[in-house]
Amino acid sequence: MAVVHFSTDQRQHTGGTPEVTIDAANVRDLVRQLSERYPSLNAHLVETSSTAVAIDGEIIPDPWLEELFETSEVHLVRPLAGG
Amino acid sequence: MSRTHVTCEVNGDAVDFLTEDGESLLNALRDELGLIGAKEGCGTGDCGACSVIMDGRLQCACLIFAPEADGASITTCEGLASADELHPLQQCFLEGAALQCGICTPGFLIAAKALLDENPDPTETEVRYALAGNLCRCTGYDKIVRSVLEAAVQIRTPA
Amino acid sequence: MSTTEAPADTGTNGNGASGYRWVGTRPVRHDGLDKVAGKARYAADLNLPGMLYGHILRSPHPHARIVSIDTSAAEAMPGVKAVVTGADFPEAPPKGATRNLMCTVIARDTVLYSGHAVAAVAASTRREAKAAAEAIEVTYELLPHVLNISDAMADDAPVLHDNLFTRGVEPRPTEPSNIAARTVYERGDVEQGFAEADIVIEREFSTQAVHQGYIEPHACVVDCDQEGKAVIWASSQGHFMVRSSTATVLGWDTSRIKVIPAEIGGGFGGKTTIYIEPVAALLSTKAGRPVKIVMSREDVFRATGPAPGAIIKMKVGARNDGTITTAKAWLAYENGAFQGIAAMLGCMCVVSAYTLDHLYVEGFDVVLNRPVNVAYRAPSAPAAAFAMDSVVDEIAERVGMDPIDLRLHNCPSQGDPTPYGPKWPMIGLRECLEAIRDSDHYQSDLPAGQGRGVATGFWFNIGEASSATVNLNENGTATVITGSPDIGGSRASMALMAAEELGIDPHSIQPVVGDTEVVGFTDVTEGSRATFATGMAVVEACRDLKEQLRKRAAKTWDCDVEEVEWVDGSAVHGPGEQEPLTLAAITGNAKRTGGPLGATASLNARGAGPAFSVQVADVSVDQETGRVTVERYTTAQDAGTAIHPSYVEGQMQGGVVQGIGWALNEEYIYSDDGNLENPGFLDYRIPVASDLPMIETCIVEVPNPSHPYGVRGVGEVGIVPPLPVMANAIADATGVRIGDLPLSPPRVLAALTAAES
Amino acid sequence: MKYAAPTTIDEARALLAADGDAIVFAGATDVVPQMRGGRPEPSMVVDLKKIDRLMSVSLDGDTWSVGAAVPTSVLTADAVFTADFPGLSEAAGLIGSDQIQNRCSLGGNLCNASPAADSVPALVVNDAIAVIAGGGGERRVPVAEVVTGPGQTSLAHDEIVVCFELARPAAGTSDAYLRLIPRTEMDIAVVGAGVRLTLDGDGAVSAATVALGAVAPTVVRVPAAEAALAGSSLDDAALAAAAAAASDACNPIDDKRGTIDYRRQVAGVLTRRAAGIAADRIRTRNGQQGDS
Repeated sequence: MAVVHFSTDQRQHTGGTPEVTIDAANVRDLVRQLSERYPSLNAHLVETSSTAVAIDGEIIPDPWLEELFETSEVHLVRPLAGG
Repeated sequence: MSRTHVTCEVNGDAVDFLTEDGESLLNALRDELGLIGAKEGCGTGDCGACSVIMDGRLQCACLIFAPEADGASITTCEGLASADELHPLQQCFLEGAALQCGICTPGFLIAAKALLDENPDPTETEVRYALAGNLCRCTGYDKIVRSVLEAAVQIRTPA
Repeated sequence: MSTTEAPADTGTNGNGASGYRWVGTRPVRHDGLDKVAGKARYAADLNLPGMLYGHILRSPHPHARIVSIDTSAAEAMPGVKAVVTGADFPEAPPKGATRNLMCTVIARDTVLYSGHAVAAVAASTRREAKAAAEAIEVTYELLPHVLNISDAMADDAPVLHDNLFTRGVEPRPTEPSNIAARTVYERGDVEQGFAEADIVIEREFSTQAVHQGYIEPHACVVDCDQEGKAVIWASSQGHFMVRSSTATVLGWDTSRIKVIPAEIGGGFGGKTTIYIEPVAALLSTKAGRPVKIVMSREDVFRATGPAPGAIIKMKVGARNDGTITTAKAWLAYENGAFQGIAAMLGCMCVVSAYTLDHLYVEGFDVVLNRPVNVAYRAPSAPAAAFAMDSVVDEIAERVGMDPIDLRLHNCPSQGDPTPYGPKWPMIGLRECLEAIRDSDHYQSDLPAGQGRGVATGFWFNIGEASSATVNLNENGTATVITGSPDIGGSRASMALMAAEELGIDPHSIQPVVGDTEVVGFTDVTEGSRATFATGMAVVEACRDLKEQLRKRAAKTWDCDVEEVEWVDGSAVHGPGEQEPLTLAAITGNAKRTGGPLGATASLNARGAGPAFSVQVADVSVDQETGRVTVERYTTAQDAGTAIHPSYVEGQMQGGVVQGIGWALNEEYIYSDDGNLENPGFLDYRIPVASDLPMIETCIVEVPNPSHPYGVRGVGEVGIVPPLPVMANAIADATGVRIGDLPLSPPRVLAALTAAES
Repeated sequence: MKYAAPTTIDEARALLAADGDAIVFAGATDVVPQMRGGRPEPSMVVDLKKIDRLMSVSLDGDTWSVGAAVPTSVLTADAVFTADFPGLSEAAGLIGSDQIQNRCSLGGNLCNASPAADSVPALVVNDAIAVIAGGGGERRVPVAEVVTGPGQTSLAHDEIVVCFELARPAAGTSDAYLRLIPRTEMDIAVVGAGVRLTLDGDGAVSAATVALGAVAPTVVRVPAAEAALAGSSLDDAALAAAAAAASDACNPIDDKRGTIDYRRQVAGVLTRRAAGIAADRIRTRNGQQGDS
C-alpha cells in the first residue's frame, strides 16, 4: 500500500486525480499497476526513459526494486542531473 | 620539415632541443623537455597557466616562440623546490589549501615567486593585482592570496 | 551548528569537530605535492611513443545541411595518418538522449551550431593536423537559425528537429517545434493567494548563457590496438561515463574500452559528458597509433556545454506582515541544440527556499542553434534564484522588513512540502539564515556609499552509484581505491573518513582514483555527490574491514569475536585479558591468520541531503560608469558535516566567485550570423584576483541523517545566491533594480540613466 | 614559418624587403593570439628584441628616447620616466597582466593599430614622435599620424618603428590616463582617455591636450575639450564642457565590449576625471617643490 501523488503534468494522464492508493510491494510493481490504470501515463513514464521516485521525501534514482510500505508517500519525479 | 636547434638553461640545467620555428616555448618545454608543469589554458596569454620566468621576467610561455629561448635562462614550476625542501610558496599552498583542481597552480606559484622576488612584503591588494594575469576557476582566489601572503612572511623571517 | 571563519588548524594531530578524531581536521591533501611540484599528470600531459595529434574541423555556420565533405586534399597532406567524418560513425537513432550524444560528438547530415564537429584528422604534429583539417572541403546548404529563446519559441521559427513535439502538453502537439518540453508544478490556488496578498510584485528577468570556464581544456589520449581494444586517458568527471558514452557513440561493447582517469583540471559540471574521446578512438583505430586530442580554448567556448540562458517571469504576492502568500512563475531555458532538462530543474528550484500554500510554476525547455547545454554547478538554480530572490528582496523593502527576517518568516522546515511535491527532509536553511544574520558582516554598519544585498540558494544534491575498495597493507597502512575523479580534494576527504573508521592517521592512508578495470562502477562526480556517496562506500568498506579485524584479533586471542572491540585503531579485548592489538600488528600477521585484509563496497547512495546557502555582499557602484565593486562578501552554507573544512570553504568560495562572475560580467555574445564573438578569456570575463575581496565563510553543520558522518555535499549550491545577491546589493546602493544579467558597466549605467530621466 | 632575430635595423629591414609576407614582432602579445584566432601564419616572424636601439631607454638632455620594443614593465619600473609621464607610465602598466607587460612594447601597441590601444592616447597627449627607419633613412612622425585605421598604419612594409621621442614636460605640466574596463585587469579598454595639462602659477590651465581611445577607428584628439580646459581654472563648468566635448568627439561602434551610448557617456566622465588627476599631480609636485 502506498499513496502516489501526481504532479500537475501527470494529472493530465490520470483524469485529474491528484493521488491514488496502490497496493504494491515495490516501485516496479507500482509502475506496472499505474500503467495499467492510466495507459497514457505509462507512455509518459517510458518516454522519460527512466523515472526516479521520491519516497517519503527522499529522491531515489533507479528505484525499481525499492520496497514500499503502507505509509509510503510516493512522488514520481524525473531523474536529476547535477554539476 | 626543418627544425631549429635551441640551447638554453632551464631550472639551472643546460639543455637543448629541436623545434619548429612557429612552435611555442610552452610546447617545447612540455614535449621536448618533458617539463609538464606549465599548462596551456588558453594559448593567448590570457590565463597565466603557462607562466615561466625567462631572463628574470615573468612571461607566458604560450606567447614565446620557442627559438626566442636560445641563450635564455628559464625557471619553471619544477625548478622551485630543492632536493629536500619545497619552496615556501609550495608549502604554503599545500597547507593553505590554495589549490583544488591544481591546473593553474604551477602558473600561480611562478607568478607569486616573481612578485616576492621583487616585493618581499606585498599588501593583499598588491598580491591580487600581481596575480591578476593568472586565472583560477576553483578557489575564488581567497586561499591563494592568503597563502602567498603567508609565504611572504616565512621568506622574510626564516625559521 | 558550528561556524568556521579562517583556517586555524592545518595540522594532522586530530582536532575534529563533533567528537571526531580526524573528520573535521585539515591535513595536507595527498595529491598536493605532485600538484605544487608540477608533476601531476593531466590528460594533455601524457605522451605515448608514436603518438599522433588529432584536430577537429568545426562548422562555421549555426545551422546548415552538410551537402558533401571532400577529405582527399587533407589525406594527401604531409604527416596525415587518418581522417574521419560523421559517415565513419554508426548511424544515430532518430531521437532521444543517445542521438543527442552521438550527434554532439560529430555532426551527421546537419550542423546545429557554429562549432559543431564535422570531421577530424590525425597527423604526426599538431601543426600538420591543423593544416590538414583546414584543407577538408565541406559544402554546406545554409538553413535559417535561431539564437535566442523568444525567436525559437515564435510560431514561425525555423525548427531544429522535425521530430520534436512538445512533451508535457496534452493533447500532444501535431506540429514539431523548438519547445522540447513543458513542466508544471502547482499547489493550492494562486488566484486565492493573490487575493490574500497586500502587495503583488510582477517582474521579468533574463540571464545569459555562461561557460563553466574550467582552466583545463578538454583533452584525451586514446590508444587502440589491433584486437579492437582501446585505452583512454581522459579528463572527465566520470571515467565510467566516458567508457559507456564512448562505447555508445562507437557502437562498441564496453569491454573493449578501458578508461584511465587523468588528473582533471576543473569541470564544474562541464565534464559530465564527452566530446572528443570517440573521435580520437576512431582516428587511433584507423591509424593504428595512439592519438591525442586537446581542445583549443576557442573550441571549448564554441563547442562545449555552456549553462543555459533563461527568461523568467515572476508574480509574487505577500501580506504586509511579510508572509508570502503565493508565487506564479513562468520560466523558459535555453537547451542548446538538443533537448535537455534545464527548465524542469529551474521549475523545481525557483521557489524552493520559501513555504507557499499556493504556487503555479510553468517551464519550457527550448532548443536553439547553440551548443548543447551541460550541467554547471547547481544547474538552472542560479537563474531561478535570481528571479525569486530579487522579487523577495523588493517585497522586504516594500513591507519594511529586514530581508533576512522576511526569509526566516517564510522558511520551510522538515516535513513541509517542497514545491515539486515530496516533503522536505532535515534541512539547514533556517540555520544558514541565522548564521548570516548573526555574522560579523551582517551585524556591521554598511560603509557610506555602499549597498548591501542578501539572497538564498537551494540545490538538491544527488546520490547515485559508488564503489570503493579498501586494502590494508602489511605495515598497517591502507589503500583506498574509489571510482570518483577528484575534482577538488575528494581524495583527502576519503582518507579522512577511512582514518576515522579505522582509527589510523589520514596520512597512513593512500587514496587512489582507480581506472575502470580496478574499481567497481561509480557514477560521475556531479551533484555534490563524491564525498557524500563515494564516502559512504568508503565507510561501508571500512566497517566491513573492522569486522574482519575483530575476527582476526579474536582468532589470535582464541576468544569470541563479541569480546573484541575496535577502539582508536586497535582491537581491544573487552574482558581486558589481552594487550590491545594495533591495526599494524594484525596486518603484519595477516598471512598467518587467514590472509590479506581487504573489503569492497558498492552501493546506490540514498538520502542525499538538500543543500542551502545564504550569502551577503556589500558593493559600491560607480554612478558615472556603472562599474560595480564587490567590497565585502560572506557566505553561509549547510555542509551537513565538513569532512575537510578547508576544502569545504574552498568549494563555498569558488562557487561564490563563479556566481559573481555570472552576475557581473560573464555572458555568451553571439553575432547575428550565429558565431560566438567572445570565445576566449579576454572577452569572456571570468573574475580575476584583483576583482574580489576575501570571501568569508560560515560553515553551517546540520548533519544529514542519511550519511554515516552527516555529509550533505557542498560542491554546488554556493553558485546560486550570488546572482540575486549582486542585484539586490546594487539596488540597495542605487535604488535601481535590474532584471537582466550580466550587471556589466554598460547595463548598469543604462539603467541608472533611464531611472534618472 | 621561419623565425629570425636580427641584431641591426638594416638586417631587419633587409629581411622584410626580401619577404613581403614577413612581419616584425616584439612581444607577440597580439600576433600570437591573432594567429590562434585564425590569422594566417606569415612566412617569417622577425624578432626585434635583439636590436639594441629598439631595446634601450635613454634621457638625452630634455628628450627621452624609448626603444620601440622595450617591454612596458621597464617603463613602469623607471622612476624618473614615470615622474615625467605618470599617465603614459600608467597606460603602459594597464596593458594586460604582468606577464604581458614583460613582453609588450609601445611600438607593438602602436603598430598593432587597435583603436583601443592603451598607450597611444597617452603618447599622443605628450606629443610623442615615432622615429621610423625606412628606405630613405629615418623619418620622424607624430604618433597620431602612424595609425590610419583599425589594423592599418602609414608604415611601408619594410619600415620599422625604432623608438619614440618625448620631450620632458615643461614646468607645471603633467598627464593622466584612465580607461574603463569591466574587470579590474586583463581587459581591452572600452573607453580610454589621456589628458595632459600645464598650469600656470595661479593654477589656471595654460595648455591642455586630450586624446581618446576605443571611441573611433583611431585615437581621437579632442580640440574642443582642450579649448574648454585651456584658460580655465578647472572649475566645474570647464570640466563639464570638456566632458561634453569629449563625448561629442566620439565616433564609436556597438560591439561586444560596449555600446555607442556607453562609450560616449563614459568618454566624458573619464576625460573629466583624468584632467582632475593631471591637475592634482601638478599641484602635488609644485607643493613638494615649494616645500623643499
